[in-house]
Amino acid sequence: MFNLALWVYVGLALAIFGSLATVWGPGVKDPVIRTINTEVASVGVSLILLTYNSTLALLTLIATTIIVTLILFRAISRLEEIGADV
Amino acid sequence: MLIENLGGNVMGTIPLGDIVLYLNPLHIFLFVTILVFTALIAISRTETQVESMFGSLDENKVSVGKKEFKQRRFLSVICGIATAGAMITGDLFNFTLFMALIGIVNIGIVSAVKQVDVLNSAYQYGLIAMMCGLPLFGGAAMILAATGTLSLFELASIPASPMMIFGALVMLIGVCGESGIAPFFASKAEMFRTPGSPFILIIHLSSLFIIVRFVEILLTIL
Amino acid sequence: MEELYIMIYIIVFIVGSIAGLLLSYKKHMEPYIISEIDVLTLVFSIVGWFLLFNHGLNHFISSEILLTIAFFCIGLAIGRRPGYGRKETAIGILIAGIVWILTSGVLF
Amino acid sequence: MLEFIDLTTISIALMIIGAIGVVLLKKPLDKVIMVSVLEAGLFLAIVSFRYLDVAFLTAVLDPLSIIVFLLALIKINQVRKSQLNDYSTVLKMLKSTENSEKNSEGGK
Amino acid sequence: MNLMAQILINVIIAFLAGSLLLGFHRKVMARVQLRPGPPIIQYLLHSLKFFFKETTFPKTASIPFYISITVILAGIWVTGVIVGPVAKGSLMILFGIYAIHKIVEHNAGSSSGSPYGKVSCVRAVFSAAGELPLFAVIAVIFILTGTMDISGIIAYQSIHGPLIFQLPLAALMFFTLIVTKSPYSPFAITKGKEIISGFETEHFGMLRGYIMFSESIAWYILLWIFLTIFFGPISVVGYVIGMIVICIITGFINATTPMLNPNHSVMAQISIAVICTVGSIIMIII
Amino acid sequence: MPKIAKLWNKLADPKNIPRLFALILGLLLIAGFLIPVGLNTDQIYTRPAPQSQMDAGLAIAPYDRGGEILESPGITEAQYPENSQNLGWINSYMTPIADMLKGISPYFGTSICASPGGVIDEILYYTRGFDTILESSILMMAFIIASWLAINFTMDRKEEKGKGDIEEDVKRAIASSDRIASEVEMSNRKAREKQAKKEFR
Amino acid sequence: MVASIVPQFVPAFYSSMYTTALYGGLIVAFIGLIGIAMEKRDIQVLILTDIVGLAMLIVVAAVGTDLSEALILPGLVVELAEIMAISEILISREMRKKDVHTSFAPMPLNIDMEIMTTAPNFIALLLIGYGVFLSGFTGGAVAGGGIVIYVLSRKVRGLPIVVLDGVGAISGISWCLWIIGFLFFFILPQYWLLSLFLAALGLLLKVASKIGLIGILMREEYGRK
Repeated sequence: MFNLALWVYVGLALAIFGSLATVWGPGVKDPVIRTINTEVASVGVSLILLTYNSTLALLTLIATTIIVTLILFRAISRLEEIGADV
Repeated sequence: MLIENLGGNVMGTIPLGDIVLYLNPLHIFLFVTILVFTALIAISRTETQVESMFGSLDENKVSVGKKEFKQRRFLSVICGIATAGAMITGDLFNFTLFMALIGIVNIGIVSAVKQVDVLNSAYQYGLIAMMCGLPLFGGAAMILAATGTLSLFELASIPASPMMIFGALVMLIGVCGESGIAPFFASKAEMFRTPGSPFILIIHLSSLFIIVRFVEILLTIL
Repeated sequence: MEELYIMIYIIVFIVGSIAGLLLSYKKHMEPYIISEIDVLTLVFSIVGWFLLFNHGLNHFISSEILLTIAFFCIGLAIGRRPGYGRKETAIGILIAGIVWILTSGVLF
Repeated sequence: MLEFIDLTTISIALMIIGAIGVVLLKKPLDKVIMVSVLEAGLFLAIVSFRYLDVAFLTAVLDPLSIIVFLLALIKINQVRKSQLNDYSTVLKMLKSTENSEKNSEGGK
Repeated sequence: MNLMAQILINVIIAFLAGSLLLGFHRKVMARVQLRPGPPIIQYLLHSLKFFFKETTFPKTASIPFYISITVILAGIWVTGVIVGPVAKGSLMILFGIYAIHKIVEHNAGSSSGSPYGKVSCVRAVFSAAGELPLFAVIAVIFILTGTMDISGIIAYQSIHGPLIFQLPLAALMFFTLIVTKSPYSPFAITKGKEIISGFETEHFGMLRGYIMFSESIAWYILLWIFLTIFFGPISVVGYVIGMIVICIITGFINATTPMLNPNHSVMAQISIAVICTVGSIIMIII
Repeated sequence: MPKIAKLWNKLADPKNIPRLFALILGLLLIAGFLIPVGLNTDQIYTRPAPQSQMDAGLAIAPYDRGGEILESPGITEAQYPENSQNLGWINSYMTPIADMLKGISPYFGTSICASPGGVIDEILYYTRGFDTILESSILMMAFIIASWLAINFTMDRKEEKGKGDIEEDVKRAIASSDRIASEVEMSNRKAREKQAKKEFR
Repeated sequence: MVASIVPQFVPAFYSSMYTTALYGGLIVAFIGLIGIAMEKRDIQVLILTDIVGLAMLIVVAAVGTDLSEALILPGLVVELAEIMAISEILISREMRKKDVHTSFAPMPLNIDMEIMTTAPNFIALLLIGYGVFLSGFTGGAVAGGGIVIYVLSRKVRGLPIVVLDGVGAISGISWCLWIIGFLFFFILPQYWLLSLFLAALGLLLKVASKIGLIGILMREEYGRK
């Protein structure tokens, strides 16, 4: 039907691109931007899980990514409120 | 290598589905010791750190508050049980999970304290523990991919391939980081500057025992 | 069985040392002074080291008993107060060694 | 030409555009929009794999993540703005003493 | 012979011989530093003396642990004697015992509430790294001989000759460990004199007696293992000479070197361990 | 030598440890590119090729492992089948709702197999159940730690009782501003006195 | 048909993609780790460990068996829990460090979003219902997400401490349920169906209640005035 390998490659590319962007992307000095950039990598991983037919893991990943983001944002905003330099 | 060569003859197994726990003299020794320590922790009270102060005749007392005490004791007992489990497990992934549990509980034991330095090292150690997810689970997965099994009994009879060695090395790094041996000792050692001797004892005990056990596992699978 | 004898030797040696210590404290109450060779210690030392090295020479008494005596004597000589009993021990080892070399046939 | 426009190509294109957009755009709110493009791509991919239930859940959870992003961004923006505005010295001092009282209550 | 009797005899031998060796070690150090030094049996007399002294407990101590830790220490070293000279069992158990010894150092230091003990406790954690050479040594030996049992290693050596000729670097690594464990060693950061007696500072009377009792057994066992796994089957005389020689060497080293900073001590041991492990593995492969 | 000593001293700072660990781990992982890797195809718990079940139109793709509900066990290749007596039964089981869903559409395989029954549950609960015990314990411990910290420290529970927060805040602010004003005045006076002393000397 | 449903060996697709996927995972891990090694600020490192966790998922998933998926599922939830605990430690550390300057109460937020008033009830209900249907780790995560969004969007400031304790108790009891279920599997194999449900529901309740806890933590973060 369609090329499965292509999906894996796209997933890996997204994961690598996303992680690169998270580490060295533009403006990542700001933790908010960095956290949003992790989303790209996580979509890449989702794609890999999808291609490998690990759909349950995919579901869990999607659900947990949101919550992880929430936790990270909480930490970021709390720290900024405190005025901590970390 | 054969399992019999390492810790003495296998004395028995506890099958729980695919996860088979097994006992040999080494395991029994470690298992019993850790349980003795855990029992002692459960009944002991904490010490009070006393230091004299500069410039006066006063003394500075640091002790563990009651709420904190309960929380930390609970986590220490869990840590002891987890270590005891890690001593007798016969499954690679199970072992890494025990390690992860020990890691998070170790952080928890010191997270309840008030000293900023201790919290700082607990945080740094926590970062390592999180990163250790990759080498531990990833290493186990690599060994699984290379051999098709996670059971130590099966792994013992499979000759080592380069990929297995690599997976084991990655796991070794993970164990080193998680148990805080050199050169990663600082983050763990600084956590010990807080009162609550019985609780921080279990942190150290678990990491040392994990190393002993992991050396055995390493030699078994290679 | 060997371990039992080893234990006995060690215990005897320790008892000898303690006895030697007590003896020398009784003899020399003063702070440390360089003294001449003490004859009694010398005798013990020579007997002890001689028996230790050459217990095989005799065939009448079992070597374990001889060794026990030897260790007691050695302990008595070595276990003196700091500074005492060194020369005696050295002389004892020297004599016992010479006798051992001569009798054991290492040279010939 | 038209044979390229199938579900696969579109979803991959969406994801790649979304990814590049997320990374390159600097403003957080622009990023959030691109994240939704990215997730739309993922949604399409799941649909093209014919997992209806997963797609359904993704459809519910994606807006959720956008809500989370928006909430967090608004909050952080406010925090930053407030820090820029009213962190003049006196207010800071005010705040600090006030909080020291609070902390002494809550820290116990 | 009856097993219990054998264990008992071996424990007594280990205690007495260990005490004498420690006393001798101290004497050697004293002579190197041009002091007369105490008599050789001094260490033994000290340990015995402590059993008859009054025992007191600090008010701040963490009580069950403060007492039981000494008993545990004595217990593990009796186990060590059983596994080592009596049963010639698995090396892994012996190193498990070393791990617990570390724990005891750690907890004896922290359970008293004394700041000196606390510093010693933290340093015990630092120097847990010192156990790494141990594991490296046993791993290397295992790779070469394929067995962990001491009796198996002895059998291997009686066929292939002493291991020290095949694994000189591993022997060096183990010797570093012996230096580490010896009193007044440059690596003995847990018992440095700037923290009084380290973890033992607050243990008096009977408890101290137990600690000293166990320490002498520990020293004896350590030397025994070294001689056994690197010099093959040797006679009693061989053991005696070997132990005395090691005591003299470590005495020389300890008498002439200052104590290292904790970080440096740990990292120095690790560096030696890494170099020697890699070297030994290369030697085995070649 | 002094350089090494400095390096070693740096290792004693907890802040550097995660970075060092990451560096070492990263370098080791790069070594993974040098060794030959390959998947051993003789695995336990194998699964069919991706999308093959979907293409075949199975109702519970991609988790169809055979078997009928409460009649015959599904296929589960465990490591030690002799240790698990009821191997495969969970695999083939479905709840009534799931069974009903199965008839509706072939595209609900994931949710059908996630509800009690299905091969993942077989692995997670039965053959490797001990792992799951540990995982959920890790989860529990992590949350105990987090919630303890939150309750006792990072979360504020004092404020919840009072509804007139703003009024209280204003009062408190006024009071503290008074205090600060007086403090400022005090320090001003002190400074002036100092100045005066200096000048008069 | 039935015999061919599960292949004897790993299908060719997985084994041919293994090397690629593993290398991809290693690259992602490498990037993340080097990023951590170069990063100086603590919060940034925490974000980057997320990337390392994702790399772990790729490496494990690359094996391509049911077992590997079973290993991923709980790993995800554990990663989440650890991030939670560690971020909490970070916050408390900074609070203690800056003891003088900090307020316990987060700044109240003045939000008036349309979506926050209408959608959440429905979405949350949907998610919780679906999560209950799924059961297990996945269901727990999904239902937990529902609880989080519900609590977030509602104006529920001032939840009494009893509720937190209650949530803890629920999760503790459900943990016991799960353990009992697990023991039943081996002690009384004939009751496997019962134990299956015990295990599944226990896990569901546990994960969901724990994740719901996050919502309770967040409510004051994003709670409206």
